Amino acid sequence: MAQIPVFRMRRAVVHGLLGGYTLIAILPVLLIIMNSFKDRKAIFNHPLAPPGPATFSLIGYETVLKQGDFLSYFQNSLIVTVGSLFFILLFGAMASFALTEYRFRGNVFLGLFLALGVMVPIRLGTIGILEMMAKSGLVNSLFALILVYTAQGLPLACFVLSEFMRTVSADLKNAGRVDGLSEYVVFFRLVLPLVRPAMATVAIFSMIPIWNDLWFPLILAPAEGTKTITLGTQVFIGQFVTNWNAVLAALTLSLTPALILYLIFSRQLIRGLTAGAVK
Amino acid sequence: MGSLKLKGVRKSFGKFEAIKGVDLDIADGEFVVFVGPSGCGKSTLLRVIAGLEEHSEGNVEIDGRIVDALPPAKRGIAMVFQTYALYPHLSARGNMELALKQEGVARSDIDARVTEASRMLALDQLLDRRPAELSGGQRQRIAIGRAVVRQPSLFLFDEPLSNLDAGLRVNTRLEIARLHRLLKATIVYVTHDQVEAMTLADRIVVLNQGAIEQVGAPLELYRRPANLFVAGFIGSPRMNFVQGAAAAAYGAQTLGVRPEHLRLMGTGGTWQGEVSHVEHLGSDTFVYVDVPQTGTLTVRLDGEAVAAPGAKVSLSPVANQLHRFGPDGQRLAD
Amino acid sequence: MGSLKLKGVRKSFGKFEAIKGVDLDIADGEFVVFVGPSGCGKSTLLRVIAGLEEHSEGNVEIDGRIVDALPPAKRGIAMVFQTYALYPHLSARGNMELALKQEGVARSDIDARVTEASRMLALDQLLDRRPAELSGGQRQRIAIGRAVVRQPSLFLFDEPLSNLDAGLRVNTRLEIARLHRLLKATIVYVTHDQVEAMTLADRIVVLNQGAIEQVGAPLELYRRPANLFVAGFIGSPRMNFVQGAAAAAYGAQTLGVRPEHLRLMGTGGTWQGEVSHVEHLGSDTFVYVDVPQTGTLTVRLDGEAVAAPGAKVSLSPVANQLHRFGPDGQRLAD
Amino acid sequence: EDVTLTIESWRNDDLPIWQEKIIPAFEKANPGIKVVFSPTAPTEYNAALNTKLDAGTAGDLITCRPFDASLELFKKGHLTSVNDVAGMDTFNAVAKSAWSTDDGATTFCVPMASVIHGFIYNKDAFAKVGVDVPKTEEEFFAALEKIKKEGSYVPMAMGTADQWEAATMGYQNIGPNYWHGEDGRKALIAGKEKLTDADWVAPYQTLARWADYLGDGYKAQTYPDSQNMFALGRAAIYPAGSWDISVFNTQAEFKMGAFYPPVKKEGDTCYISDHADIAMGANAKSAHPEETKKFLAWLTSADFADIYANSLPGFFSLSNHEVKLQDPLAQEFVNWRGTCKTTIRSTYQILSRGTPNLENETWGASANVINGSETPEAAAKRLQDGLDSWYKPAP
Amino acid sequence: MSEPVHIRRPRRWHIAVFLAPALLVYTILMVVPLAETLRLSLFTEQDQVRSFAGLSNFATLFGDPRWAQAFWNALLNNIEFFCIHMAVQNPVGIALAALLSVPRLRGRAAYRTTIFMPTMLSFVVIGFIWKLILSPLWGVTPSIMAAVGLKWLFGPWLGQEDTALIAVSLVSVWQYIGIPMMLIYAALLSIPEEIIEAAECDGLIGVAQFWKIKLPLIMPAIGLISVLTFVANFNAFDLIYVSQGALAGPNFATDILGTFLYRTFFGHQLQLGDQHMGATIATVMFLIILSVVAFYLLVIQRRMRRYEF
Ligand SMILES: Nc1ncnc2c1ncn2[C@@H]1O[C@H](COP(=O)(O)OP(=O)(O)OP(=O)(O)O)[C@@H](O)[C@H]1O
Ligand SMILES: Nc1ncnc2c1ncn2[C@@H]1O[C@H](COP(=O)(O)OP(=O)(O)OP(=O)(O)O)[C@@H](O)[C@H]1O
Ligand SMILES: [Mg+2]
Ligand SMILES: [Mg+2]
Repeated sequence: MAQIPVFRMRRAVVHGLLGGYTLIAILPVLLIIMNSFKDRKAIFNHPLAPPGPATFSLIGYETVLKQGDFLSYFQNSLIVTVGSLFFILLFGAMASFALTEYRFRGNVFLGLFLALGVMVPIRLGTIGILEMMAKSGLVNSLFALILVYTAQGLPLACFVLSEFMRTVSADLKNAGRVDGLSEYVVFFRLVLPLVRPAMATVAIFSMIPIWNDLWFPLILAPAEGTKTITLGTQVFIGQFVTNWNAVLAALTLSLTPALILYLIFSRQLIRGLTAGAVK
Repeated sequence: MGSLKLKGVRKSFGKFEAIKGVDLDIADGEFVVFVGPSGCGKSTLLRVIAGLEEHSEGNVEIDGRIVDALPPAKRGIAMVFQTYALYPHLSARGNMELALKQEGVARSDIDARVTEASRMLALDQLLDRRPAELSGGQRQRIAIGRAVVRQPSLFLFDEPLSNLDAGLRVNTRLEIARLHRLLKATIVYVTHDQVEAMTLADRIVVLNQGAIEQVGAPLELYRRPANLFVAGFIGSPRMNFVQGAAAAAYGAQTLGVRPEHLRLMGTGGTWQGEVSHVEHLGSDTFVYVDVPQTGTLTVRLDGEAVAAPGAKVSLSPVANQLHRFGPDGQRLAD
Repeated sequence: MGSLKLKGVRKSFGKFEAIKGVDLDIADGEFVVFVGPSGCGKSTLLRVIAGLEEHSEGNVEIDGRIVDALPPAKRGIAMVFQTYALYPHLSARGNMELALKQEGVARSDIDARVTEASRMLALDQLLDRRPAELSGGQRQRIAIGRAVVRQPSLFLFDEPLSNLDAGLRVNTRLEIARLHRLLKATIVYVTHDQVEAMTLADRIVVLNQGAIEQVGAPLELYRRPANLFVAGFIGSPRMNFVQGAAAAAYGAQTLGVRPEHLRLMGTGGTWQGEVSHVEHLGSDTFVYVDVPQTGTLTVRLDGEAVAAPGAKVSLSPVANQLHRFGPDGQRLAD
Repeated sequence: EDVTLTIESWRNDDLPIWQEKIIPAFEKANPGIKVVFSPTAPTEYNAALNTKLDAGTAGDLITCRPFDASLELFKKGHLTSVNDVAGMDTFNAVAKSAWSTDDGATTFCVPMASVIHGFIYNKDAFAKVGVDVPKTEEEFFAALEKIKKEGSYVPMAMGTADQWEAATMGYQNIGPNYWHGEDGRKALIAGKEKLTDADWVAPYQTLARWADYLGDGYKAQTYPDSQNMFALGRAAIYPAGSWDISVFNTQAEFKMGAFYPPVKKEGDTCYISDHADIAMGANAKSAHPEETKKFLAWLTSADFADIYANSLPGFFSLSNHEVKLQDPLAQEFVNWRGTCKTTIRSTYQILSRGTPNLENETWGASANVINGSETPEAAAKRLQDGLDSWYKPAP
Repeated sequence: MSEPVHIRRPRRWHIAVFLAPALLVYTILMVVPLAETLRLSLFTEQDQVRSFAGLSNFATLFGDPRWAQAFWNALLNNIEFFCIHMAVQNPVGIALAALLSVPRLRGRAAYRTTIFMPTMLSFVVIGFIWKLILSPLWGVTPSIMAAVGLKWLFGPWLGQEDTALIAVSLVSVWQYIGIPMMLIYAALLSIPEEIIEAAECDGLIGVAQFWKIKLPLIMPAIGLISVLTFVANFNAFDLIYVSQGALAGPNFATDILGTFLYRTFFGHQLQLGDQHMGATIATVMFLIILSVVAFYLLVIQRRMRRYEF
């Protein structure tokens, strides 16, 4: 049987609209990546043309890679991001479990207290944080960054995770309790595995500001050995501001890892977001 | 081991009192079924026994020990939930083993117990599957297996069959009955299914609005319901209630007659009426008869009885199967 | 208006064929019930009729018009979903009116239809409440009302009562029967409840694995099931199947006897066995008898029959109520 | 064991030069001391540095912005006095003034370089269009007009998007000719002249006329855009800071020349902005004060002056060592020191101490005037009002 | 029968154990430093001596015409910034989500992934990319617009006072649209299929279905997104800082509270940082955000109907 024509028409329109916006979303990024492989003249004279044999050039990448240790920057970023995410997820999940699972005095207050964190930019507390880190000798260590990002990420993580924690079947937890499992075992062995998709969601939302942050790496860990990739890129952009080959190459180098990480997480993200929906 | 005693147990949710003072003694090895309309507090009471809900007043005693302050894990009970509540990320075996591992039971012992339980419940083929890969009936059996391996003195079941389809329900029901015979454990079982309650229970506890209406053996409740509520609740189709003159004739405020205890005849019966609707089930026929001044009476006839809507009929109750209730709704002495 | 014809309808989900060629004629005003085990394709077929699912082959004809390419709204149907699917943000009235408004029906006409439907379903008091403020049974009535106001030629019901509790279920069932008599509309009704199917249907369609096993009036299916599948599916408790020598004695591969058609006697019956389990329902007693070489046979006895596990008993089938099936599982001529 | 000194700087552009030339030279002369150049993007520098100093985690050596930003650091005790650093006598008082207390008694940073403003032009373009290097304002605008008419070049490469470009390359570049360099600047500080005086409004009026000769969409044109525009040979004239020289040297494929800001009338004295821009001080909390001092002392040496000026053409040494510049364009800029009177940017000393900040306000005013969103008179009045609101010149 | 006895339950230490790590890290590293900073709004500094000033900093902020003018300008711009997000980001995000949730859509994952991508990029990159793209010099936008015959519409948007804020807001919208899209998409998916099918049967399809059925049902999600957008917008700073500089040009046309605060707190170029006034602005911002969030939580969210499906 033929498809119902109304459906077919509708779908064509839908694809048209979605495709259109997808172009808007992706074109600027493609433009940067594309031009980073062209020579200087071509970048300026034919910005919209893809690199051809005549215009292909890797000079930008040569310039950039010669200057800094991108690999080590990338590694630092990775350690900081993954480390912070680990603590955000662990601590956030524990706290939101306590807040949603148990009724106790101060429960509501603590929930609100945690929410305050999203209302003031944490940057303002920099001096206090830096003094604290200096006192504990953590300056220029990736651990300092991990701590700060953990604190910064917790409010949102608790907020989102609480929503998901509520959806874990009470019977399931009770079954565990009746089975003789302690609260810790219930949390770690039963609840945590079940909110994994939600954790992925929180991971993505928390990852963005961490990976892209410039300020705290600059203040807390600017040393060459602890420099993150965003900070590294920023230095390049400053340094080669007129050398567009280098700038475009640096931009491309810095956005690719973020995109790769995102692609890895995105499947989980969708599952997390829609976990409640598709049972 | 396995006796249970409730003393003046009350439970409030905020202002709302869900359990209004329940006293109950359950002997070791007994199979007790809680029935009652939806929202009457069956689950709440079961959860109080399990320790999942803190009761507001009274005591729960298991094996002669007051367990009010003990967390569920320490009460020596096992519970099977209506939703199965299997751990979705663990295999059937993992589900059964988790509690034992956590208790630190020796590996060999764990294996022995799981093997024993899975033999008993015919789960051998399923042990490595995850819950998502199992049918409803299989899941239910795993849930029971998970309870069994812990060798508790007291089993709590909360409507374990309500999610199953008709065929499975019958099978699993028989399996639970067999299990009870085999393990000789005490079982408290919540259901709202007539057939389950009647066929499984040693004693049935009828709850209504948080209080016990009657406790007794199934046939005792069927034969001598203590009040209108129990009379209406036990038995399917529901008991017919006749009031007014017709009841007064028998010296009662309300007269109860079960559909299976009404005889249908052409003329000369106690009540005259007109057939309003007939339902043929093959094995039975339900005839709905409109009796003026009395209302619609349901008559259950065996097999494929012939009765057409509109026909004038006469009805008689079977003599010694009448239930008489006083103005307070309580049963009158026979 | 209201006739429905399915011609060679097939529906695949990817590789899996959910409907494997269904031909069916439903006359105007008929009440047809689809039954079958879970996953047999009942809902899928209903959804194909509604146009919610595109079928892969064949034609659907409503009122003699092929509607394959029409969207659901244009097919002149109304559907009542298992989950009610009420619009949670609209009042009961809003739920009923929405489709009419969308069609551009005049205000006065809308009011008239809603008033009429709510009178019929006794919804007057509920019109301004939202679904969340209604009980399950009330919600179901609103869902039916929403279908009724559209005055469709064809009603589709997908297990409308499966979410209700026992008491409500009986009432709503009676209401649907009344509705059918009143509106004289064509109804296609999906259920897996025996009682609903038997009591409501003009004709029952038994589906199995995407294909029709048998179509017929309820009592016809009960009396003369066309094959083993239908025999086992219609009737509760399930029909007993006897194979081997016992069946051969009747010239059949398999012999089917319904539990209500077995007579229990001390000695001298056709089969000898031992009572393994007895279930007392009050109104009935189910006796499970282990017969060597044949398996367990279920016997349904009226009232409170006395039978103790372990007793040696003898069983005889009622003579003209035997069902004989050949090696292919098909019914043998009587 | 080696001591490691860290330098805080906003000059991330200079990273390779420090790493490849300056630091090796120092380390060779001073074994046992290692130096790390750790620059921050200019936009973040002040905020990051202040935070780190407050928390005590800043590097040993601090690159000093001129005037108040550094003075404040000294007042807070973050910087130490460099009066006792060997070789400070190679700088004259003017050079030191940008990093000394108001009374001139204490200097807290060792001056490194100054930058000079002027115009760089595309010699090929001038030849093609047939214009000569303008000496007076009239000639300047005539040349612009001619280039515009001819059509193959954008007359002047400058944008207002970044604001500071308009103020620094525009207002501060041509202004000294109107307010007579140091005379005007000092009079302003003393309160004897006002920004609303004709001499101070005039540069804005001239600036407003530039709008006609800038590229399409100059309002969204950023500083790198302007650099690229000129370097790619699309523009004829580039209002420059001398630091641009090194960029253009590597990128431009045409011959370049430079001229100082044209004067009003033939024969007028010309003034140029020779602005003390960069210096280096010692973090008071440094763990290695000795080594830090050593490094500062080295900054006063002829060696350093030579390396720095030649590896960063356009940054001119403030010391009195003779430095031979290899870059002809840079040499051209330096030569103006002989022809014209020099001054520093008018807003830097004292006048940007309060809120509103005159320097920041000047950025906005310059951009607005070119964009046409504010008249020169209104802009000047706004600046003077702002200044009056907090600045009371010493009587 | 013996009287019932009352037995106390043991303390639930595990609650504290679950909460402790998060509360400790959060309090020590976030709440304390921030409170410390906000406290500065009550102090002032003269010649390196800090002294208590009561509310005088607030008096300055609102009373001194220069401060007040800058503050109101930033606040109004911020409101405009927020309004543009509400008017563009959220409707378009909702529309995209609605399109994505069309049943049996091919390539759904690819669309979703791609549209979310800009959200993953850093401000530095985004600011730079869009400056390049909108730059009249590089000419990408003019040539694209010329291709569709709209060249005459092109202008140096980021540099004109009347367009700069809109342009920057739209770039921000471009960056963040993935978030409302994803959240609404999830909300739409959680509407039971059968309600949608009931609507199909009732003749509500396409746009009518969206307006009359889906939209009312996802209202809570929209409310949540609005609040999140508000909080994010009133904390925003980076994008404008990167693309328009600390002075948020042209002529402060793109100055929002975040940039105003940053400039004041940390200083800029020759302007010295003023922690006390900065803290004052931060406190005012905090109060604005807090009051809106509280209003949402206490008034709007409570009135909003949530539907259990
Ligand atoms: N956590 C709770 N908060 C408030 N009221 C509750 C809570 N749990 C149960 N109730 C109320 O207590 C009463 C008893 O609930 P319970 O779950 O025990 O009923 P039930 O007999 O198990 O019903 P069902 O047969 O529907 O499962 C109900 O009226 C219910 O609304
Ligand atoms: N969208 C789908 N994609 C793939 N398979 C499907 C889909 N919908 C249904 N099926 C399969 O088609 C078969 C028939 O499903 P259907 O829902 O019609 O069963 P049913 O008879 O209504 O069962 P139940 O009584 O459980 O409602 C099932 O095996 C089901 O798994
Ligand atoms: Mg219950
Ligand atoms: Mg179905």
